Amino acid sequence: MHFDVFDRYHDTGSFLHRLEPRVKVIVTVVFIFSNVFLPDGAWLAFGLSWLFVLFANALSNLGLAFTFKRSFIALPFALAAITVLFSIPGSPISTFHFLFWELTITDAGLLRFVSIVIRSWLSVQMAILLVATTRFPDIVHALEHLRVPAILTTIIAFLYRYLFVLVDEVFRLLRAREARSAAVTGLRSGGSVAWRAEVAGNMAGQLFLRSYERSDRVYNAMLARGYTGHLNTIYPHEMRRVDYVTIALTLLIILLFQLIGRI
Amino acid sequence: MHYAPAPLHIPDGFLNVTVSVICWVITVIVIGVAVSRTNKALGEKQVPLMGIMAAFIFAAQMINFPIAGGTSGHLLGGALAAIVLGPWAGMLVMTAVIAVQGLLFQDGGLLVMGANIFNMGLLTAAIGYGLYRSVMNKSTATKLAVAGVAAWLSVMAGALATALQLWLSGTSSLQAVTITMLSVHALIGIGEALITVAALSFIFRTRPDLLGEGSVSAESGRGWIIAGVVISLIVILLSPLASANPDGLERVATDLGFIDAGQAAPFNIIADYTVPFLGKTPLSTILAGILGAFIVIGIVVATGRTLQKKSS
Amino acid sequence: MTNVLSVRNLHFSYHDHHQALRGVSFDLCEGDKAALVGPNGAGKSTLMLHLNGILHGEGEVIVAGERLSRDNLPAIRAMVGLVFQNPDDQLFSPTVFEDVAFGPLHMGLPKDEVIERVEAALQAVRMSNYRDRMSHHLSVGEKKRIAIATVLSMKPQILVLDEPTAGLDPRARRTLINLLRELPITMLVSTHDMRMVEELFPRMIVMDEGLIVADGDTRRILSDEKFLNEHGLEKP
Amino acid sequence: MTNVLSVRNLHFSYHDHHQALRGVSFDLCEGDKAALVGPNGAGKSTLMLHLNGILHGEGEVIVAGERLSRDNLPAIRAMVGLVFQNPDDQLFSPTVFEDVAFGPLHMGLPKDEVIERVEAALQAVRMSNYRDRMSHHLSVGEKKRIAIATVLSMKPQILVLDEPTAGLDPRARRTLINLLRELPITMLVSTHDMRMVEELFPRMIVMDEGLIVADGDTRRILSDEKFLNEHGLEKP
Ligand SMILES: Nc1ncnc2c1ncn2[C@@H]1O[C@H](COP(=O)(O)OP(=O)(O)OP(=O)(O)O)[C@@H](O)[C@H]1O
Ligand SMILES: Nc1ncnc2c1ncn2[C@@H]1O[C@H](COP(=O)(O)OP(=O)(O)OP(=O)(O)O)[C@@H](O)[C@H]1O
Ligand SMILES: [Mg+2]
Ligand SMILES: [Mg+2]
Repeated sequence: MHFDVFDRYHDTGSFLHRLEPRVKVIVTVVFIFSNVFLPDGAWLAFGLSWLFVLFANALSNLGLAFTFKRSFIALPFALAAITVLFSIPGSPISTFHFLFWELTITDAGLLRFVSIVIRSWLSVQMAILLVATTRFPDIVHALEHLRVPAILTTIIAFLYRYLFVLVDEVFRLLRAREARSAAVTGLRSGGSVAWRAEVAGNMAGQLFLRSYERSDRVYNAMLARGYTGHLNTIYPHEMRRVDYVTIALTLLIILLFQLIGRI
Repeated sequence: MHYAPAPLHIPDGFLNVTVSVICWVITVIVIGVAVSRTNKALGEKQVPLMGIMAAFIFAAQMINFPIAGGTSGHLLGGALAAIVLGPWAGMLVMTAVIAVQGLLFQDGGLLVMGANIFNMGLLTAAIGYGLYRSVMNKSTATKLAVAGVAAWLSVMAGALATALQLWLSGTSSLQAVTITMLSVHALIGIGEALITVAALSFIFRTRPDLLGEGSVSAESGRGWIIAGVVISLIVILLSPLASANPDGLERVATDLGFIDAGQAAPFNIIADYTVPFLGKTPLSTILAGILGAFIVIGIVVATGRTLQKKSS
Repeated sequence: MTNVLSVRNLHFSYHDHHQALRGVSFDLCEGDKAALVGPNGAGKSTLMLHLNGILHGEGEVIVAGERLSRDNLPAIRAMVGLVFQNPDDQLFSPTVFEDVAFGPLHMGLPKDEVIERVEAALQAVRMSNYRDRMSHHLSVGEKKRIAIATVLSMKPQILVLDEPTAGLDPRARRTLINLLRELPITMLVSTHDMRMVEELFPRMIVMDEGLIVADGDTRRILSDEKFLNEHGLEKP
Repeated sequence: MTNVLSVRNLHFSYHDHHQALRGVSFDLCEGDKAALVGPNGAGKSTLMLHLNGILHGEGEVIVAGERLSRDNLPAIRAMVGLVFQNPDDQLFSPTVFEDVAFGPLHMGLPKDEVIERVEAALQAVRMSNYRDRMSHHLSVGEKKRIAIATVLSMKPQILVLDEPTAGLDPRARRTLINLLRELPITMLVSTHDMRMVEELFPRMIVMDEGLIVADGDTRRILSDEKFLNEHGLEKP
């Protein structure tokens, strides 16, 4: 089975794709930081930040709307922020009844709500662009260069490698259960909720055991090829001049957004 | 694709900078300790093991079971990971899982990843392991029952922490967010508990050696029991307070200065966004902004560095 | 003889728009034992997953006169027993008993009948004394037999097996072949084991690139070496 | 011809005190291509894991005149290339290139030579254009070949393969057999595929219950039907 669905990398060989992964990781994080740092209602700065995203999209050859189309993942979470519409004091905009409550939307509440959603929406687009233009193993190497402890990056590297194997395994387990989830007319099928939960737990246990025993075999395979505790890599991952220039420029631009947002 | 983990993954934009940074600092410190402990306690053999266990948690979160009316239950896994792998390794494994979910699938943001790791990785591991460890020498049935309670509580702890962070960031009103978060997760937690218990009993039946005395998970001791029990008590006491009597909590938070620290943006570090000797000019505001940013980044980097040195 | 299974012009594409089935039609009559062969990636497993509604393509799948649809899916699953290639994909419960009992339990049968059916199914694969063993600790050959029992306990009318002999040692393979020969059920078996095909199945269906390229008498097809080579197969 | 591998009176028990090897002795000469056959659980994989020191039993394993011990383990691992049955256990790096480079890198070779060896190994299994692919996106047959390349890049003197053809379709199996025939290395290959044994290996070692029960000319052993039956094997 193939779970390419999990691979968010789209190779176009563009300028962004060729940029050193460290640069992309730093720029993404700083951009997100900047969004969150902008005050509520900094519309001009938000707009400019979006232009920045569009420009990055253009540089990636993925199409201008690439991140836009995928940017609604975080939207459901906006529900968590919906209460600020009513709870922040300000002049009322509209009032309506919901069940037993009388709810009043205030202008300050609206301002805050919209700002929160925009921040989230801008941030997620940048993150999407990062994984679309950088192979995940390169992101992990970048994290290593950025001094994330080796044990953690190694765990992440293994997680990524085995994700596909184990997810396939899960899908096969789910499939096996589905294939035998039969019913005959006249009988109530499906069993009790507790029984269904137990079956799911058994599947998790089964998966655990297989994963555990597989890790033993993988370790053997690594030993067989000379592993002594450290993963070596041959990829150069060097910062070139273009990388330095790019990171300096983009950080300046993001700083500019901050200034514009605060004046 | 049933990729639908519990709605605890906060996206970027929903927590303000102060709360995000504070959570990152706490998380980085705890992870730093976890890194040095696991480096010491476990051989290099454990690294592939933990990587695969992380993939296991990730994959196990996809195992769902129908409850009723189209909803289904599934696993978060923090408690299970800590019970099986020990608390430190469990935390690292959950950190890796949450990092990959955020980085690769945008499931949870990057700036708020510290908070997500804290809520779903650290709290859950502490509760799960702490409570389980307290009955290490009891019968299997007791262990399973306690593991179930711990799993449920761990989900509630994550939900409560998420709610508090959203409130402190000024993203939600306290009462609304705690009530919804806690009631939704009280149900989700039941699924978590059932699956955790069934998975553990499966392991007890097939490979008891992985869970007994002398296994990886049996190494740490009393400190965890205390931590687990204390955090559980906080959850149990704080949940009703937050959802039934938000004014009380609000009062406490104001008295302690939490709300000011949280809700006012971090430029308060520099009063009125101005650098004193430049007066209230635009330049002053600009410089104050830059300074503020550098201070925060500096704190993060410095903490990271020290931890890095400690751990290597 | 009556048709128990008909597939009419079945098309299917995976998410990545790879066309795995491009118009497959065939019938199985009651008591038929047919082999499904073809190179890796021909679409055999994909086809089998349609037969009890795990995948839904365009076209018709008709089981015992009923057209497969969302409504009668559970009923169809009671009629078509699907055994996956890897027994580890089939077995998800801790003990053999629980695994074989899953199907009947899910159907909502009364306890006595569940137990009776489990016993009968284990008897059929000669594994009665394994009922309380952990499936996890069994050898591959034993697991394969249990996997078949998990489906037999549902009393299916059609048995669909995906590569049942892969990875077995010669003795285990022989045991399995004998078991299949003795089972008096309609069956469709996908395999790369051309000697088993020759020995066990009078009828052979050859797939390649999502199409059925031959369907008929096994001996006749196996004697056409040029045809076999064209489709990545080999004479046994 | 010189002995490149000698095993002397090897005993081994797993934790659960199950005796998997009960006194195994044999020699491989330079250029030998030998098959290791026997029923499931005979101890084949266990034996193979001893040959480059992943497991340590009682008895001697001598590679190129050196007795295997803790000190010369890395050197021995460079000489004996072990390929596991399941390629997913073998491939753990994100890309094919990194996986094939893993061995040479850990031997501490200079970068240029690492790259050169990777290219050569991929060439040998005809997978050069796969160097930047992700290992997990490959088909089983492709993974198997990459798994062999990961070991070839270490330029071993002896190749030890655990069931290389299981699960391959006839064409992929044929390609693998041709590859093995062309590789000019001493090799020991465990398998249940008796036709491959007959076709490819002049020498055959039969194990059962932790002992070597026959070692010699393949044709002679394969003609002794009674002996084969006793050890769960079959004439091809
Ligand atoms: N989940 C999936 N997503 C995308 N493509 C898939 C998926 N599963 C299979 N395919 C593709 O569909 C085609 C048919 O696959 P299928 O598994 O049906 O082949 P098969 O005949 O069973 O092969 P094998 O002999 O290897 O089992 C192949 O090209 C395969 O790569
Ligand atoms: N990790 C283990 N722990 C305990 N016992 C084991 C372990 N691995 C193998 N065994 C047992 O040791 C014996 C030899 O196993 P081994 O894997 O070497 O057999 P094999 O000849 O390779 O079989 P197969 O043809 O199935 O691969 C078997 O009885 C098996 O059950
Ligand atoms: Mg198939
Ligand atoms: Mg073996």
